[in-house]
Amino acid sequence: MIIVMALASDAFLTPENGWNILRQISVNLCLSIGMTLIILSGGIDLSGGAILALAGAVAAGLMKNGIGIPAIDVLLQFTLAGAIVGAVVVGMVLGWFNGFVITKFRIPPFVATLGMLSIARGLTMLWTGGFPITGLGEGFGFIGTGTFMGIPMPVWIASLLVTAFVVITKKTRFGRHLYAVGGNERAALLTGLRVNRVKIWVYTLGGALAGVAGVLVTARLDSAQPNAGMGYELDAIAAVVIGGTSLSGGRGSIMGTVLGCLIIGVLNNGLFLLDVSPFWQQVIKGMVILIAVAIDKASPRNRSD
Amino acid sequence: MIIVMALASDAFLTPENGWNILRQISVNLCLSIGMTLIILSGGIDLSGGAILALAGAVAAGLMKNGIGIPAIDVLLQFTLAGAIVGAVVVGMVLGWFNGFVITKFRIPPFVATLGMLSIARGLTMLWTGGFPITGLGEGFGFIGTGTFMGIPMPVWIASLLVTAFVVITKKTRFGRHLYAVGGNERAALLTGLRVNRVKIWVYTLGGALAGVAGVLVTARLDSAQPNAGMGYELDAIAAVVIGGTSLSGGRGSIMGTVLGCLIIGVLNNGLFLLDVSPFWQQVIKGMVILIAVAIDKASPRNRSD
Amino acid sequence: GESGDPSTASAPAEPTGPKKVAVVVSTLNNPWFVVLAEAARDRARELGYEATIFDSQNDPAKEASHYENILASGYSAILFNPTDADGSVANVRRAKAADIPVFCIDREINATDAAITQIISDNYSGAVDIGRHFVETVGREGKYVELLGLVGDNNTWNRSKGFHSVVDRFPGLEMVAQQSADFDRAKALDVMESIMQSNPDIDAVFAGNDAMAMGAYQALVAAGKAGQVKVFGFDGADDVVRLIAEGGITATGMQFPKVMARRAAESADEYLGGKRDFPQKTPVAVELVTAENVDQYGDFGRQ
Amino acid sequence: MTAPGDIVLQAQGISKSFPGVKALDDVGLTLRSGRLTALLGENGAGKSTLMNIIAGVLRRDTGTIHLGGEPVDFGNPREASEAGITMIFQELNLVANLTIAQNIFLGREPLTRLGLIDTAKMNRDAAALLETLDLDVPPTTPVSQLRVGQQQVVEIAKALSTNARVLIMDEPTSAITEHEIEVLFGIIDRLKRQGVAIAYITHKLEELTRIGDDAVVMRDGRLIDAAPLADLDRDGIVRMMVGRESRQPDALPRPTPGAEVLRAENISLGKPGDQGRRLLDSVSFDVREGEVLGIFGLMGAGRTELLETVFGLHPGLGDGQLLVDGEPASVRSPADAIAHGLALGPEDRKHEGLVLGMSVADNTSLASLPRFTRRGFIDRRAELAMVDESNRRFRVKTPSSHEIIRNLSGGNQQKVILGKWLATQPRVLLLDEPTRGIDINAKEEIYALINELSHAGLAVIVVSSELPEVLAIADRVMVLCEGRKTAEFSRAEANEANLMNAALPTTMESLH
Ligand SMILES: Nc1ncnc2c1ncn2[C@@H]1O[C@H](COP(=O)(O)OP(=O)(O)OP(=O)(O)O)[C@@H](O)[C@H]1O
Ligand SMILES: Nc1ncnc2c1ncn2[C@@H]1O[C@H](COP(=O)(O)OP(=O)(O)OP(=O)(O)O)[C@@H](O)[C@H]1O
Ligand SMILES: O[C@@H]1[C@H](O)[C@H](O)CO[C@H]1O
Ligand SMILES: [Mg+2]
Ligand SMILES: [Mg+2]
Repeated sequence: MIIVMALASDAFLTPENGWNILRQISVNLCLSIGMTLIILSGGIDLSGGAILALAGAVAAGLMKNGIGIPAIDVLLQFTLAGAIVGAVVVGMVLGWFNGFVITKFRIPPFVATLGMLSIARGLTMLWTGGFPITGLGEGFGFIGTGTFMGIPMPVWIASLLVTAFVVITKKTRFGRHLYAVGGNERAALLTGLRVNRVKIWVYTLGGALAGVAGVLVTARLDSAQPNAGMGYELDAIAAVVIGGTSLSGGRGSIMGTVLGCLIIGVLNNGLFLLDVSPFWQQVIKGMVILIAVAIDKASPRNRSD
Repeated sequence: MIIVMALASDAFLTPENGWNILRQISVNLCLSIGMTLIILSGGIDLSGGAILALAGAVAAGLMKNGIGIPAIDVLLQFTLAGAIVGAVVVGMVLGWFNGFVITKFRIPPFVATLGMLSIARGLTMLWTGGFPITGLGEGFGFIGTGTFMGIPMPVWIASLLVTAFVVITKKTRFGRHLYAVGGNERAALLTGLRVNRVKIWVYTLGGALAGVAGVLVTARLDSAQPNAGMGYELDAIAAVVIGGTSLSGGRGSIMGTVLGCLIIGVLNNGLFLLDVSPFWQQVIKGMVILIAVAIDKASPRNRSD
Repeated sequence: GESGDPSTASAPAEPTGPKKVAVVVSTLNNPWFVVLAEAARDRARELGYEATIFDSQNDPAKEASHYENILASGYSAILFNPTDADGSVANVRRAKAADIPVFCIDREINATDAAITQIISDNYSGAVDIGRHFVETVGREGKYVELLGLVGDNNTWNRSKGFHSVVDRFPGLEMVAQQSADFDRAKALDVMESIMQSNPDIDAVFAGNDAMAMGAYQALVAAGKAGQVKVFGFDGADDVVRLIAEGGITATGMQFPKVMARRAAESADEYLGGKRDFPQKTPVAVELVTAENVDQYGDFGRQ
Repeated sequence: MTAPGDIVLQAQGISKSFPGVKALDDVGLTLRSGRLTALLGENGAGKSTLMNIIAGVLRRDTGTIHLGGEPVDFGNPREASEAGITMIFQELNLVANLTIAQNIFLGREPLTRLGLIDTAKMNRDAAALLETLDLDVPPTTPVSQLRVGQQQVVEIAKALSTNARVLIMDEPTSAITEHEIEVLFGIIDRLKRQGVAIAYITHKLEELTRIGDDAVVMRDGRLIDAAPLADLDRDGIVRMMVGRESRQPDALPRPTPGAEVLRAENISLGKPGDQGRRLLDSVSFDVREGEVLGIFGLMGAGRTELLETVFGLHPGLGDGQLLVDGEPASVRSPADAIAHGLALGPEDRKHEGLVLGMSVADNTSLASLPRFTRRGFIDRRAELAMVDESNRRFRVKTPSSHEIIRNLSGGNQQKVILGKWLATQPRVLLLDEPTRGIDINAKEEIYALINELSHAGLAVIVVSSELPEVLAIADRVMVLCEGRKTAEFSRAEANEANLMNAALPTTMESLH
C-alpha cells in the first residue's frame, strides 16, 4: 500500500509527511493502546472517544477557569501540569467505573461502555454548556503543536506510551496476568489471579490513556470541543484488530496495534494526498480494513481454530 | 419506570402517546429484529444504520428517477412496490456480503461489519451525491405516515415482522439452528448443521430488515437523507441486550428485544415530556441502560456463570 | 403571507398555566446551535411561555419523533431549526395539519407553504461577499483549498456555490484540493495537515464554517505558515473574530443566530396574539467581517 | 442388509500431519457389520484423529476410505452422517441452552405439514429414546441443567437416533456412572445384533472383555497390530501400546502421616437461585501431612463442588469453616486459598486448568509468578529455569517450553498443571479426577508422582470415580452421596463393595 501511494504522489515519501502521519496518528495511538489492553483482557470499550472529550474539556476548563467550590467560597486555580493531571484523573475515574460495573454487576463490556459513552457525552455537555473552551495559552498549545529535538510533542508522548506499554505487557506480572485473563478467564481465576482486579486496572488504564488523548486533541486544536472524539472508539478498535489482536482476547500485542494505527494513518493521509473524493474515501477505507484483516487471518500463524 | 413517568407527566398515558411511542420505535424495531438474529447466531452488526441509509436512498432514487443503463440506452422506471423491493434487495445484498466475508475469510463480525459501515456510507454518498432525495409521492408517504384500521402503518409493518420472526425463531428449523450455532458453533458443525449457510442467511436477513427500516425512515420523512440512521446500530444493540439477549450468542428472544425497544422508546419519550435538559438526558439514558442490564443480570434465571 | 388560518388560532383551550413553546434544534453538538437554541428558549421565556429544547442530533428521523411528541402534548408553537431542507418538510406539514405554527430558524426547508415564516441567513449571498473579498485580498492568481462542511447539508453547498460563483470567474485562482471536514475543527486540522503535504505552496483556504477555519488555522500555525496563508471562514465565532482583529484570519461571514432565534420567538408570540401576515422568508443578511470592521462585532453578533 | 462380519468400512494408507506433528502415518482400519472394533493406544497415539477423518471432521492428507465398497471422501460431518456414519466425540458437543430433545434432533427436526417444527412428536420420540437409555429426565430439560454424565447419555441418545450403520464412540464412558455404562453396553449389544459396525475408543481395557470383538492398537500415529480380541491378552496390548513392558504399580511404601494440615468443618453449599436445595450438606473432613485422602462418589455426588468450595470459588453461597494448621482460615477466593497453601487441579483441564493459547512455560509459572517478580517485572531467566526444572521433574513431553500448550497431549497437559501447582510450594494439593481421559502409562506416572509428593510431606486430596484408582492410591477414603458424607474408610477397611454401597443413594429420587 505504501508503495502504491509513494508512486501515486510525490509528497507521500517526504520526511515531513512522515512526521505528519506520526503526529496525526498519535491521538488514535493513545486510545488504541488502551483499547489493546482492554481487548487483550477479553473486553471492549466504546466509551474511549467520549472520555477523551470529557477529559479534554476538563483540562481546558481547569486551565482556563479553575474550579469553584461554592460552599466554602473557594476558587481553585490550576497550573498546566495540574490541569493535565486533572484530565487524566477524570479519564481514570470513568475508566475505573467501567471496570467496576463490568466486574461487580457482570454487565457485558459492550453494554457497560455503551452506557458510559452516553454518560460521558452528557457530562461533557454539562461541563462545557455545549461551547468549546478556547484560548488555553502557549504552554498548553506546545503539547499539541510544539517540537522537542525536532520531533513533534504528540509523537514524543505517543512513543513514550508505546514503549511503556510494550514493557508492561511483555515484561511485567500485570501484563502476563492480562493475557491469562483474556486467554481463559476461568483458568486464570482458578490459578489464583485476581481477575476482577486485573480487569478494573485495564479499564482504568484505558480511561487514563483516553484522558491523555483528550489532552493531546485539545492542545492540538488549542480548544476543547464538546463533540471531540466522536467515533474515535471505532477507529481505535479497527487499529487494534488490523494490528492482529484477537477480539476474543488473550492474543495480540501493542506493536501490532502501532502497525494498525500506521496503516490507517497512511491510508487516510494518502487518500487526501491523492485528493480522492470524500465519498470514495469511505468505500476504499472500508475495503482496506476488510482486506487487511483477511490477509492477517490467512497468514499461517493465525490459522489456529 | 413507566409508572414514574405516568405520575410525572399527564401526557404520558394518553392513547395518542401510546401510538406515538410505537410508531417511533418501529424503525429501531426492524433493525433490532435483524440484530437479534445476528447476535443470537453469535455475531454482531455495526453496519445496520449505514445499510438503512443506502436502502432508503435506493428506494427513493428508484421511485423518483428510475435507473438508467447507458450501454443499451434504457431507463428503467420503478413502481412503488418495485422501489421497495429494490431497497430490500440492496439491503440483502450488503447483508449477504457481510455474511460472506465473515464465513469465507473468517473476519470477525465486528470488523467485517465495521468495514461495511464505511463502504455503505460511501456508496450512499455516491448514489445521492450527498443530497437528499425528496418528493416521493403520496403512496410512499402513506407507508410512513398513513394509518390502516386506525393503526399507523409503521406499527403494522413492525408488528408483522415481529410476528414473522417470533415464528421463525421459535418454530422453524432455521430458527433452531440459529440458536444452536450461536450457543455452540463447534457442536453445531459436528452435528452436521450448515453453520456457514445459517450465518450467511442471518446477515442477509439482517440486511433485508435494515432495508425495510430504510424504507420506513424515508417514507416517514418523505425524503431519503444521505446521513440517515447514523448510530442506529448502537441503539439496536442496546435494545437487544436490554431485552435479555446474550452478546455471546445462543440465548435470547425476539420478544425480549421488543421489550428492549419499548423501554428505550418510553425512556426517550418520557424524558422529553418531563422536560429533562438534553444534556442530562444523555447521562440518564446511559445510567438506565446500565441499571436495566444489571437488574437483568441479577435476576435468578440469568445467574448461570 | 397566505399562511395561517385565523379560524383555528384559538384551537386547544389551555385553561391553566402558561402556553408551551418547543424549540427543536438540529443538533447541540456545535456551539452555533447551542447559542441559537438557548437564545430562542430564553426569548420565549421572557415573553411568558414555557419553553423546552429538543435536540434532533442531526437526524431527521429523531426530529420526526420530536414532532410527534410535541403534537401529542399540547404545545402552542414550534421554533424550528431543521436538520435538513428536504427531510424536515414532512414534519412541518404534519404540524401545520395539527394547527401548530412552525417558525424556521437559520436553515430553510424546501417548501413555502408549510412554515409560518422562515428566518434564515442568506448563505449564498454571504458566500458571494466572501468570494469577492477573497479575490480582492488573494488576487487573481493563486492556489487555494476549500474545506466543505457536512456533505449532506444544504448550507454547505449554498456557501460553496456562492463562493465559486465569484471565484470561478478567475481562471488564475486554482483550487488544488476540495475536501470535507464535516464542520469539525479536529477533522479540519487533520485534513489541512495532509493537504499541505502535497500542496505546500497554497495562498488561501476557504472554510465552510468557522470551526473548520480554526482547524485550518491551527494547522498553519503548526507549519509556521500562519499569516502567510489567508484563511476565510463563515459564522462569526468569537475566536475567529478575535483572530481577524489580530490578523491571523482574513475574513468571515457573520451570521446572527441570536437575532434570528429571538425574532422567531417574537414572531410566534405575535402569531399566537392573532397576527397573520408574515412574509414566508425573512432573510437575515450575512455580514462580511474583515480587519477593517471587526471592532463592531463580537461572538455571533454585533458588539 | 449386510451379513454379520461383512466389511462395512475400510480405510487404507491414511496419513495426517498437523504443523509439527505427524498424527497418522499410513494407518488402516476395517470395521465389520455387527462387530465392535476397539481402538487402543496412549494419549496422542492418533485414535481421535483417525476417527475424525472417517467422520468428516478432518481431511486426510493421503489414503482411501471405502464405505460399503464405494470410495468416499467427506468434506464435513454432515456428508459423513448422510452416508450413515455417526460419531460421539471425545469432548461433549451439546448446545447448552437447548433442551435434551432439541439437541437429540438437531438438524433432523421432525416437521409438521406447515413446515414448522413438530415439537410434540420430537419430545415424544426423545422421551422414548431416553427411556431405552434409562435416563429419567424430561426431554424438555435444558442440557445446561444436566450433569456431565447425563449429558454424555444425551450424546449417546443423539447418536442412536440417527440409525447409523457405522457408529464411532470416542471414550463414551469416561464420564458416566457404572449403571449408565451397563445400560450403554446393553444397547451396544443390541446395535451389534442389528448389524451396526462400531468403532470404540477407550482407555479402560477391562471394558473390552464385555463388548469388544476386534482390537486395533496404535502408537505414535502408526498401526501396531489389528486382530480379534480373543487373540490378544491384556499385558500384550499394554506392551504394544507403550512399546515396552508395563510397569506394575508396585505397592510403594506409604509414609506415616504427620500433623493435620487442613480441616474442613460443616461445609455446606446452597444451589444458586434455589434457597431450598443444598449441593453440599455439612461435610467435614481433615487431611494430614504426607497423607492421600481419596474422595469417592458417583457423578453428581458433589465432589467437585466440595473442592471448589474449599478452594474459595463459591464465597457467597457456601458456609462452614476451614482450619489450616489448626488456625481458622478465611478463604473467599482462589487467591486466598493459594495464600493458605492450597492448590487445585480442576476436573476440566482444558477449560479450567490451562490457558490453552499460552506457552507451556507461561502456564507453568502462572501461579508462582510472585516468586519471579521484582517490582512488578518478571525475571524471565529465573522463571524459565524453574519451568525447565519442573518439566524435567514431571517428565513433560514437549518440543520446548515455548510450545503452545494446546498442542500437548492430555497427559502432558495434566503434568504441566501439577508442575504449576508444585511451583507454589503448596501444603495441600486438591486433584479432581486427575487421570480422566489419560492413558495407562501416563496414569501410572501420575500415581507415582502423587506418591512421591506425599513422601515429601504434601497432603493430597484426590477425587475419583474409579474404584480401583481410589483403592490404589488413597490412605483414607471418604464417600459422598447427594452432597452428604456417608462414610469414611481407612485403607485397610476400604473395598469395592463397601465404597459402592456408601456411594449409592438410599432414596432413588432423581436429582433435578
Ligand atoms: N488440531 C490439531 N493441531 C495440532 N496437533 C494436533 C491437533 N489434533 C491432534 N493433534 C496432535 O495429533 C496427535 C494425535 O492426537 P489424537 O487426538 O488423535 O490422539 P488420541 O489417540 O485420540 O489421544 P487421547 O487418548 O489423548 O484422546 C497428538 O500429538 C496431538 O497433539
Ligand atoms: N452450576 C450448577 N448449577 C446447578 N446445579 C449444579 C451446578 N453444578 C453442579 N450442579 C449439581 O450439583 C450436584 C453436584 O455436582 P458435582 O459436579 O459436584 O458432582 P461430582 O461428584 O463432582 O460429579 P462429576 O464427576 O460429574 O463432577 C449435581 O446434582 C449437579 O447437577
Ligand atoms: O449555519 C450553521 C453554521 O455554519 C454551523 O457551523 C454549521 O451548520 C450551519 O447550518
Ligand atoms: Mg482422543
Ligand atoms: Mg466432579
